[in-house]
Amino acid sequence: MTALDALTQPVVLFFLLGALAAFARSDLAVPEAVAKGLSLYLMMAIGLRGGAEVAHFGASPQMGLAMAAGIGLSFLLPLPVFFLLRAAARLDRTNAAAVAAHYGSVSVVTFATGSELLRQHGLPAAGYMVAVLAVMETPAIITGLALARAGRRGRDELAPRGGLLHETFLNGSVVLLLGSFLIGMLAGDHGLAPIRPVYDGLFRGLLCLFLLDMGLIAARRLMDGRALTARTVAFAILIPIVQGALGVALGTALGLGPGTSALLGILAGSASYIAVPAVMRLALPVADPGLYLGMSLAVTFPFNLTLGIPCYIWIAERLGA
Amino acid sequence: MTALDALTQPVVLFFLLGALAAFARSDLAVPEAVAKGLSLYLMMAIGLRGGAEVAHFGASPQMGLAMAAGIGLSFLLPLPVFFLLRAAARLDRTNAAAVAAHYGSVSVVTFATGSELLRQHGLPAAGYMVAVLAVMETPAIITGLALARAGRRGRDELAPRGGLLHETFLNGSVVLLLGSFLIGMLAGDHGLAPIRPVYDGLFRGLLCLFLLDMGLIAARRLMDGRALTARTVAFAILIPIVQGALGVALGTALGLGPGTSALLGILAGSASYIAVPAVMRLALPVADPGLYLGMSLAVTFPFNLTLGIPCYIWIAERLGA
Amino acid sequence: MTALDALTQPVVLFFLLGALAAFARSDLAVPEAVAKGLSLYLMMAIGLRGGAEVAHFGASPQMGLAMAAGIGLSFLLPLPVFFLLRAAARLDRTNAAAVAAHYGSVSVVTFATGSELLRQHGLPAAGYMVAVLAVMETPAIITGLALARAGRRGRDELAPRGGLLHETFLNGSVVLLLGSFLIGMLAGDHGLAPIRPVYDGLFRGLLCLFLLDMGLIAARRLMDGRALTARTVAFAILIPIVQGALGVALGTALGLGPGTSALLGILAGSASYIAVPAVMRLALPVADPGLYLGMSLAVTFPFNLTLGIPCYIWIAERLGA
Amino acid sequence: MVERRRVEVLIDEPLLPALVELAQAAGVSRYTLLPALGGAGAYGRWRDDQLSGATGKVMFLAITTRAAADAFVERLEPLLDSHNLMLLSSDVEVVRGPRFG
Amino acid sequence: MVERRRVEVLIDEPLLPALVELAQAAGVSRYTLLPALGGAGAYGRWRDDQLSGATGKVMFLAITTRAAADAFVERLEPLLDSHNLMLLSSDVEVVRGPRFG
Amino acid sequence: MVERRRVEVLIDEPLLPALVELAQAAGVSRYTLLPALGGAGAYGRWRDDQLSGATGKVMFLAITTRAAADAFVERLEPLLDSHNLMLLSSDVEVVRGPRFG
Ligand SMILES: Nc1ncnc2c1ncn2[C@@H]1O[C@H](COP(=O)(O)O)[C@@H](O)[C@H]1O
Ligand SMILES: Nc1ncnc2c1ncn2[C@@H]1O[C@H](COP(=O)(O)O)[C@@H](O)[C@H]1O
Ligand SMILES: Nc1ncnc2c1ncn2[C@@H]1O[C@H](COP(=O)(O)O)[C@@H](O)[C@H]1O
Ligand code: NA
Ligand code: NA
Ligand code: NA
Repeated sequence: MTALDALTQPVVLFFLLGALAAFARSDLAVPEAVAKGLSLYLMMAIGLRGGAEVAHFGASPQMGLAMAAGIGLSFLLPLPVFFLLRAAARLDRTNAAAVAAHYGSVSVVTFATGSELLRQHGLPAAGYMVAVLAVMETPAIITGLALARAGRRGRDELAPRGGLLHETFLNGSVVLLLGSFLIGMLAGDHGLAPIRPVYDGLFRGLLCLFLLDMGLIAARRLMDGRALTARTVAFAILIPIVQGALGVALGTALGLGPGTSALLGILAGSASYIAVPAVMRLALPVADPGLYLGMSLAVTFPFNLTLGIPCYIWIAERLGA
Repeated sequence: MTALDALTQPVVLFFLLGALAAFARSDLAVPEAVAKGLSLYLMMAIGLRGGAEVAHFGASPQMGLAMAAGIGLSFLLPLPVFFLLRAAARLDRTNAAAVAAHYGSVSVVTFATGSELLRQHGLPAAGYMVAVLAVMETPAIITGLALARAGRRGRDELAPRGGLLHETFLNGSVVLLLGSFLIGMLAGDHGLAPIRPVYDGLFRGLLCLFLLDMGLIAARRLMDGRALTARTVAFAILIPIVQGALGVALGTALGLGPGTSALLGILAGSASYIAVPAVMRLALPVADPGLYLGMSLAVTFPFNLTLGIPCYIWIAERLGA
Repeated sequence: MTALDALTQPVVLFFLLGALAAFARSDLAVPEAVAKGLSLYLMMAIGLRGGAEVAHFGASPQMGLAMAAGIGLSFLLPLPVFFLLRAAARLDRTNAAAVAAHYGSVSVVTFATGSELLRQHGLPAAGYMVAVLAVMETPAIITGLALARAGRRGRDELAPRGGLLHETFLNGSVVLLLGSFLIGMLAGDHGLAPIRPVYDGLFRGLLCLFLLDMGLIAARRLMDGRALTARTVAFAILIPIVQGALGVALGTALGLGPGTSALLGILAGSASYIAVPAVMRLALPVADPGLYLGMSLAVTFPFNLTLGIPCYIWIAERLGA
Repeated sequence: MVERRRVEVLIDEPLLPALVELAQAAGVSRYTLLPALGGAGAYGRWRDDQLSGATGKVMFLAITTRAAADAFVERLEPLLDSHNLMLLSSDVEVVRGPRFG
Repeated sequence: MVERRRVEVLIDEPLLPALVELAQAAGVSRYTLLPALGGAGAYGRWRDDQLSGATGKVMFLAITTRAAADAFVERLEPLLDSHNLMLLSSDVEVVRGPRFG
Repeated sequence: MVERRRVEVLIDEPLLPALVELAQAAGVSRYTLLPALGGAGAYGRWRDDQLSGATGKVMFLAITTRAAADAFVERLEPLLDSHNLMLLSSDVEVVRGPRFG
């Protein structure tokens, strides 16, 4: 798959349309409630699709391997990112930790787009990767908070009531993704048949509409983005490349096959902009949302969507050969 | 159909997922505008599906019987509920009347879920039951208001302008349900064909998404619910069982067949949480919404969805044998 | 096609249901965010459908002719309307110019409904008409602003920052329609296949839901409408008839065939209520939105939907014979 | 700039049309409606719920003369408790006084 | 706590970007935007309409010094009538005065 | 009519549950939440973003006695800077004083 193949897919074209509209200062806008509704639909559909596949093909030892790899990556990837940002980008401890948590975690939409492009490319990944996606969302948050030594500062008066672990593991997107995955496994092919037209038939079309909005949001954030510097932008491109290559290599080493390894790379290279920012706003209010959302949403996400994914697929094909 | 069959259907599983997420205090939430849009879609789809079936099979004398039975149930069921709540739950006149109106009326989503479960179970109900659903929404409101003797208190300055009957019969959900039913009848199989992918193809999948939200709403209301006591909770389970059995028996006596009788029981046993609360807030502002919404939405609705419906179907099968 | 054929189509019936509900003062309402989401979906789907057809059949010289005709109509139609409204309806310069701009521009939903009715009638129009729709949105705005001599008044402090041309050509609906058209052309049949269930399969059903809301909005505006007089209402019916006939005649003269000519008439006869009002509110804040939205949305739109479209089709069939 | 009264009423959505009529009858015919998301009061918590609209509330805001404000408040007072209303009054300055009653 | 001015402007959505620039030019660069649902004034009723956005309105709220508020109001005054704006000023107390101009 | 304090706090959505608890601890248990769309402050612009909810803000409004308001403000003061809050206080008149603390 070349970058050009990716760039002529409707999903990617709609993202570019949104970004261009925003750069040209068009007043095009998707209502927030609709965007949120679409994102809930996407997580539900991704969960069901994955669960249905696992129900169909059964769990395999490779699934356990891949999940362990995902958890490990999510826990460990924030460490090098943190030290890099401290040393090379001169970020303070809190901001570096917050950004690192985003890069250890994953982006659901990058995953969905990557899966589609892999399928289009004739290299589908295993269905259990939805479970890997789900388990990779949160460990990075724990590492990030430990790095910020959130504990040291003492509990302030606006600290979350249930404790941070609660906020982390019961984040809406984690619950919906895992819950739908389990429902898909429980209901199985037969039980899911009546709802397939929604979770499967509409998936790619609604992903286009959602990516139109992501294009608008990412470009507007880039334009507002006083928090970004040339240096942080460069890191927001460098980090996913390195992490993505690492993910692909790990997948290949574990014998997951080229499609699944590419998708593990896509996950490793992606950065969160739904689950992690919500927890960071709560846990590290002093960290600058303009910085972490700017890097993950306005730079890394578009990079992955257009160039990153084809690049990770390319690596997976070379390594797998 | 056993309760376990019902409990492994995706619609019910999504309801449980929502309820669990809310109990665990996850921040998962469906935007209000999306939930409202989904409920409009469901009413439109239910109306069209019913109208299409009547257009296809023609009106039958049984349809007249079933509609008369529905109107009668909706008018009369609030009476025993009112006296029970006055005597045994010690509610004041206004609150007892408001709650009674909810139980005489019906729940559109319980109806939709019941229809799906019946179809799954190989016992489909007649299409004209949509018309029965529509005509059962409002008579109970009239009985409830008469019980509260709303008239006695004199017209206060914030009383509805067009009179209460206006608010009752032109409630948005009643208008949309009946209107779509008529459009379905007018357009017929041929006219509806181009829009079938929406009103039929998406129905079950979007019902799942809606029930996820209903689970969140019901559980959060139960947790907020200072207005509920052990006694009112017990009644919110007892009343639907008795009413549901009554509805099934009446349907069987009228010779409506087991599927249709079961659905009449489901309607009789369900309680409104869309049309009736809106009118009550207007007509009986002194009544406590925490009480009537708590009972109908947070207790009766989940009960019917998980245990009530299989129970009414079971009765219908026994009686019909 | 007779008016009765049109009036028994579900799309039109849902419009009437909405209008009746509003006239009866029902509280039925579609959340604004959902309505906006639906309108974005419709523009995206219309663009993709048109682009796909052009990709499939290739561009033709007739496409060039039709686009030139559309641009010409949009530029010139506001002139007679302006002078008519000044002389016969005694509107002041600004209001007459604002209304004229609306009638030179087009209505996306009238276009969509007209296309459906033509298809139903066995007289489908060419796919490139979507491009004609897109290019007709804006020229009328330029003529309208020139007529109002917006420039003369000097730049006030709240004038748009980027200049009016910017607001005109980068209006969200124009961008989305043209962008989706281009994406449809770029992706082609093959690329669009995975998203066809959304942009094609759902189109007619979601158009029904949207028209329900349009019925509510149009009727409520008519009831609020202090700005409308018998005279302006009469013009809001007369203008589309004349413009529509002119459009059909021009299409026939250019040899576009009856279906395509009818659709050019539908475009010419329709009036904008999405793109133009937004620009007018900005460019001519002194003009009365009650007047221009009242005429275009509350009178002309319902007229076209029920009587106008069948009438333009009838003319196209007579002229084409 | 001239002084006027700012009157705010938090009211259940279903009761809004009736409130607008009552205000008009008291000489308050210009107003703006602002949305509310939720809250807590003597009768427990509420959240906006568009499903039935039964538990949603809206903030009615009117700028008016002291006399009209007093007339409005007086008519509303007996309904405050039974209808769970919150009524706030404060001073505000406006340009173009005559536009505000 | 120190005294500041609370300036509120109800304005049509399409005009908002221009208002933000005008405010900035008058030294008011910090603000919050609040949604509005509908209302009634000298020019009849309006409801929020996201379809074209043409008839929706937004409440612009800025807390600032009396001097900046006066400069802002002065620039806005000639536009109030032609652009159907509602402008309100009142007193408010804030902590951390320097943050509010 | 009796005088009370109107306290408004603009706060990030994720922090809202904690603010409600803090208010309760300070004796302010009745409140209303109003939505906000966007704004600009010392830390740049923001828009409501329901995607993650991370950058959305809500206006917390409480009417209370001067004493309770002071207690609330005092507890909140050390958090204003670190948590990007905007805190406003003003006078307001209410009917049924006892309902407002
Ligand atoms: N006295 C008032 N009190 C509250 N809102 C007002 C008042 N006057 C005007 N408005 C608002 O400002 C909008 C425009 O006012 P106008 O230019 O008078 O039509 C109205 O539609 C109301 O939403
Ligand atoms: N002077 C002000 N007037 C109105 N809103 C303000 C003001 N200062 C801050 N805000 C709001 O509070 C938010 C956070 O402020 P800050 O911490 O200064 O970035 C801003 O984004 C605005 O929405
Ligand atoms: N002191 C207060 N401050 C702010 N909002 C209040 C206050 N009291 C009541 N409210 C609002 O008014 C609603 C109804 O109040 P109540 O009738 O006391 O339950 C509450 O749910 C709050 O949204
Ligand atoms: Na990652
Ligand atoms: Na019932
Ligand atoms: Na036209």
